[in-house]
Amino acid sequence: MSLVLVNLLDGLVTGLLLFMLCSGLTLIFSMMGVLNFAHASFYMLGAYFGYQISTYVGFWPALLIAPVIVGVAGALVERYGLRRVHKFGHVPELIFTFGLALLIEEVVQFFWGKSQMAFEEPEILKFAAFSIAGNAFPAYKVFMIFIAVGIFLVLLYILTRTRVGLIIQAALSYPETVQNLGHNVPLVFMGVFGVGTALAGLAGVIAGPVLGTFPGMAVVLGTIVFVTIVVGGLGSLWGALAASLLIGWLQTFAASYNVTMRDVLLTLGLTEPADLATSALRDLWTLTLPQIGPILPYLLMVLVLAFRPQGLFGKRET
Amino acid sequence: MSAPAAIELEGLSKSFGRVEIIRDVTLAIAKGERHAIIGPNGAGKSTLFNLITGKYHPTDGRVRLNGEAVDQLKPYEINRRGLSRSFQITNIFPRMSVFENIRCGLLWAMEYKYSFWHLVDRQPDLTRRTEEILSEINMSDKRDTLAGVLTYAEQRALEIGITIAGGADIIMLDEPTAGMSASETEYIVGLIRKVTESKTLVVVEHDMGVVFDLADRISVLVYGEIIASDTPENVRASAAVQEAYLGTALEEEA
Amino acid sequence: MSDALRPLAPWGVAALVLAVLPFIFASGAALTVMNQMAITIIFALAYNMLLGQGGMLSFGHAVYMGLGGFFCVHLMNWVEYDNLWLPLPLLPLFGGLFGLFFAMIVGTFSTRRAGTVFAMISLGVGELIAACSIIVVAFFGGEEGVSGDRTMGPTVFGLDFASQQEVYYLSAIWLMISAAAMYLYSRTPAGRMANAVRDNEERAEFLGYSQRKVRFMSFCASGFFAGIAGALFAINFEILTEENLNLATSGSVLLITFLGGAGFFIGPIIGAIVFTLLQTVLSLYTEIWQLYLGILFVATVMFFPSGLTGLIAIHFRPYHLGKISVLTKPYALIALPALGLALASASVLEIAFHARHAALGDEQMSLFGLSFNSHHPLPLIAALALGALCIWLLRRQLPSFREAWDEANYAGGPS
Amino acid sequence: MRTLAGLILGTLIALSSAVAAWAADTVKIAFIDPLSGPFAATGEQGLVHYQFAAEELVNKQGGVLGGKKFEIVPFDNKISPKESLIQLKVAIDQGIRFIAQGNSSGVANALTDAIKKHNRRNPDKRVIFLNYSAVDPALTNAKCNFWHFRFDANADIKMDALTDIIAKSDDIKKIYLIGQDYSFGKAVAAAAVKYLGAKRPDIEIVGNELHPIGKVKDFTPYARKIMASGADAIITGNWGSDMVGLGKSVIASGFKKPIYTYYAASTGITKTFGAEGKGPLKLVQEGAINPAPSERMTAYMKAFKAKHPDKDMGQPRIANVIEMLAKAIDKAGSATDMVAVAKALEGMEHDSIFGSKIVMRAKDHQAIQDVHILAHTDEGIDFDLDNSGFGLKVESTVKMAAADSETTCKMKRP
Repeated sequence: MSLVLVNLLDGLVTGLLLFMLCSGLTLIFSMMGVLNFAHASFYMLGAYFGYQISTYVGFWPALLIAPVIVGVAGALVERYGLRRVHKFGHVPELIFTFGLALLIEEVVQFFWGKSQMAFEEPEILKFAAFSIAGNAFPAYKVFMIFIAVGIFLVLLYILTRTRVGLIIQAALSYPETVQNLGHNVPLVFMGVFGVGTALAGLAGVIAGPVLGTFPGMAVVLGTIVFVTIVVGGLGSLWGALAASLLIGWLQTFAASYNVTMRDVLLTLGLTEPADLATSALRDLWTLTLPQIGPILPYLLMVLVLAFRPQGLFGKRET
Repeated sequence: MSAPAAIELEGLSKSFGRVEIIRDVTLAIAKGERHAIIGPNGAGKSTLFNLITGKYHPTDGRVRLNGEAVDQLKPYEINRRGLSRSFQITNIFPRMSVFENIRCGLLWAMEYKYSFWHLVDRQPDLTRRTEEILSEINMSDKRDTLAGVLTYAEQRALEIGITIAGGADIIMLDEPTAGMSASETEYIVGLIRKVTESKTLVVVEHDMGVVFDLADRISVLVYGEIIASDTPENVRASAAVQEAYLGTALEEEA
Repeated sequence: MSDALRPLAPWGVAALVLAVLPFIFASGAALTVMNQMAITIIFALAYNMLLGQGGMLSFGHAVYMGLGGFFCVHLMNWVEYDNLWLPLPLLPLFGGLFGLFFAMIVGTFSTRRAGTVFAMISLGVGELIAACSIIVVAFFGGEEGVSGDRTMGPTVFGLDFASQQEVYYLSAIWLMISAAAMYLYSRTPAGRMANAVRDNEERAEFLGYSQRKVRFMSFCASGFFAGIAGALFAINFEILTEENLNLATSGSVLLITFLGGAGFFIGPIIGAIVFTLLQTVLSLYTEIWQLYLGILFVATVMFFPSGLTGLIAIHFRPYHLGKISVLTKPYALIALPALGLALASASVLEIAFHARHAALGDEQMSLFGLSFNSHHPLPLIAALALGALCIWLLRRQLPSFREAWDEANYAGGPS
Repeated sequence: MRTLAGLILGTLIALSSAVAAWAADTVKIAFIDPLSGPFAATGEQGLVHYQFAAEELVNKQGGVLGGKKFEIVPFDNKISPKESLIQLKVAIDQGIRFIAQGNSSGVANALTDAIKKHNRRNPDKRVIFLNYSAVDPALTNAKCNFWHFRFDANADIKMDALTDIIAKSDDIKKIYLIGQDYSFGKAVAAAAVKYLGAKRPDIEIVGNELHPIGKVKDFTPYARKIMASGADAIITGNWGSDMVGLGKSVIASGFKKPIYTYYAASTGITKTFGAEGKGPLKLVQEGAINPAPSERMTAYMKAFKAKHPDKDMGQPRIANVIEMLAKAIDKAGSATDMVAVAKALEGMEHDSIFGSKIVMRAKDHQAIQDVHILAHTDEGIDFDLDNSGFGLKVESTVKMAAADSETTCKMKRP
């Protein structure tokens, strides 16, 4: 039972981290209609900038400065890249962000090389906050949870209680109308893109020390982020939250329990083939849940898209 | 009863969420009739169009084409039953040539369907028919121009060409003269008259001159309901129509 | 030449070039690169049936090529061990059929919509199959893949396909067949309607065509030709691995097609040739070739969305107007500074990279035949100065270039 | 200055046969490994060591065959089997007869298969495959061939040595096996089960699982399972970011007992673990560096560090490859008669610079040598890794590990 609790907490950390990326991505998608393939690359930039800055001035200033730099970089990409491609249509936009993702990975390797960076959590948080049945829960993860929840509350406040938030909400539903009202929609776009990428950057600084800071980190997370917002429903912040947590827990629990296909098949009344080593079905019989855990999100996405294209919480069809 | 009407609407309703856009519309349009639907902005004319052509499915009621219920069919299935439409916002294939645009309109009707064993350039009948329609809409000289770079009026003419190409018996045109100058409008109306000879025509139109010039009968749609459906003279004379809508429109025209 | 033969001329030239190439580039490596080019061309053409002609952006098309290839390696092994009678030249047909079969399964639910939904489903299916390749060892052979031997089948006209040359001609023949078939497909009602649905799916529906079925057909056809490419891969490399299925391969075919120009039939062909050369040659000269490739790709999307072929195609109008000569001088004037700028930018990148990553003490680097100390600021300053000079020269030439360009595209007499 | 025209010309040269043989006075060794992409760090490190070893151990000693120098020609295979095969063709076209590769058993499998076919189809242009790091046991068992030589201890041998040590430790009662889901990870797990069962049947294997390679973002759930199992030790074949992720999660969850690994060192990994890894982290590997086994090795290492302060000698066996190849060529009296060179390598005995005797076993072309258990520590380290102050120190040694082990190899000799 205690293991379930530990897994719930671990899954929460993973899910909230995902949400920090998804919130920005879904905002960008709902405003501009473009799925930013390079979103996880900004997350990676956040981790690398965070690492570099922390070697000069320490972790805490880096936590503030790195996301700002990433946000500015994101805003510039929107202003000088995406806006230019926008007029060609959605497919070229998607291709542009795809190319950008490739390019950012190369640029990161250009500056930092290919090895893993020794990016560490600050000393002050290097202790076990508590432990459950011998499982230490690092203080840093508690800190991650607080940051993620804090961001969610701030976003919620901005979107529902401030003028800017109302414009954004309006722009989500009626882009042309808002433009007619005299609001500078391109500026709002640039702002949203900047803030979205800054959020990704912040997630990068926070995740860098735990999940590793290396050139492949964007790819590892990138497609999962996509999957999450598609499953949650494109353009729905609540959907993004729900799907992030769902996928966080799905992956955590799938990795935690060694359910084997053999048990399942035997329960179903099938008999194990005698010549298992050479049987064509040998892979099916030896399959375990942790083995397929990381691909479950993709399966979930394909199913959702095939049967409920608007996603679990989405209102509009993509 | 005589032969079924070309289009028959029976108690047709459509709601989006809680908003009822079309309320209990009943209407019959006879074969060969030229019918116009008019009404103020937001009356639901385009929605009614989309209900008939299968883009939307009605919340309630029936649409019949030559007596056959079609309200649950997809647009392409309705098209295959002899109904063809144009759009309010120009709806052509911008990255294909004028010739190819028209040819796309012909393919299904000429029984090529999804064939991948016919080469379109090697079908003399297809080419001949395309050329005929091009000359019918006076665009033979623009044959190889990309549709996307035509002038607005030319695109509208092309759109009509695509719409009639398949030889459908029922032609529905959604504001064919919207945004045109007087001379362009005159030209397009002439064109419509020519190419829809002996066909059933349903047209949504803002321009009253066009409507009274073209239509045999007129239906007036206000807030999703048909308040009158009669000959142009009677509609013009109807007090209800005057009150609801026409008065202001006629004043504007004057 | 008579009018009836005119459309056949490019095909004749292509066949001739393909036949002659091995006599010019005879080494095993050159043949391997050319074989790879042929495979990439077929694959990119198949991909463009989706992207360019059907308006469907796929992030997982490697799956159909890979599955076709895997199936063919198994066929080769059956030929070798189980006495299956199958001459090697027919293998691509079976690879194609397997690709087609799988595309038909996935197509039933992925072609319902174009745009983002299609892109996401293709990504999901791609990741799924790539991940399965590690799990389902019986078919995919795990991470080391499945290998076979192409020479074990019955000989055809005395050929056993042990030599690269024989494989090259086999690939070349299948390249001609596939390219011709794909071209002809684009000229059939199904192919034409694929373009129509790409341009305006709603309009196509009101002309009697189901957009879903039109897309489904393009998707299946594309899967078939991708499978042929996979089979040729199997014949060439005699091994298939997870790499043939993963996102990187799917991404690079997108890159190739877009770079070449998705709007043109020959776009993917040009893209495949340029990309393969860049990949093999550039990586010989520089470690950061992928960076250049990334820059080139992003620049293409931003500035020349019609790709390399588009760049060539915009010269047709001046050519037909007989004014191509107007452009000769302006091109000559900007060629040198443009080349200088490209070299200067590359130099800046190379010097910075070397300064940052070279071993300590190894401060000498050579670039374009010059040898210098990368840690000294002078070379970097020199490169930057050259770049600045070239930009200045380019800016000076730009107005007159633009003028000449407008003039060359102006249908009337000299204005 | 090489302009665009030069580049095009270069292309043609690279593609044409003109390149076939440059200078016959060097013995060229093609180094086919990743020099770009995610695994480039490991590849570059290998390349640097190869170049250094060729220079230091052969060229400065007067070369082979009375003066011929070794030249290492790098080829970037982007860790892709397909690219490797293309680069193999390019190398063969350039007249190169020795192919060195190490990173990824998948690539090694593709190469050994291709080389076998190539040598059968082109008897006049045969090549030899010097595998310095790919440790999939199959390469010297079911898939062995006459042209392939492995200089690293394979996964089975390493496990044999490791379990020898574990068998002596009475504290260990429960062991958790975890690895990446592919042939190497599976080979490690299978070997562990086999040897533990034979040597210490009382040890309970409380976990034996595989996770998808390179796809796990967060290893915490695995760490929780390991904690819950009450394991006294972990054995893993993980490498790269999967190694770092697993190790860090396990240690963060409070695991204080040994973690036996194959590849948890260098290319940033040692630095990333730092002080946290001290204690639990152990490595099983050939080649002793701390304490230095000989004066010769100290000098060699110092020279290396002077030239490449940012690089590590992560794969000591590379020096053995170079020295043994040089000996074989001299013995065969030819650098072009591959059958003779291969025969000379077969059964060769060699005293490694790293202090071990090495025998290239004739029956399967597997090098038999000392295998060490190394501890990740900052005490008594003469040569650290990643310039982190931490390095690997020999904790225990198994002499000539698995010298009499079985092989399923049925070597066919020409």
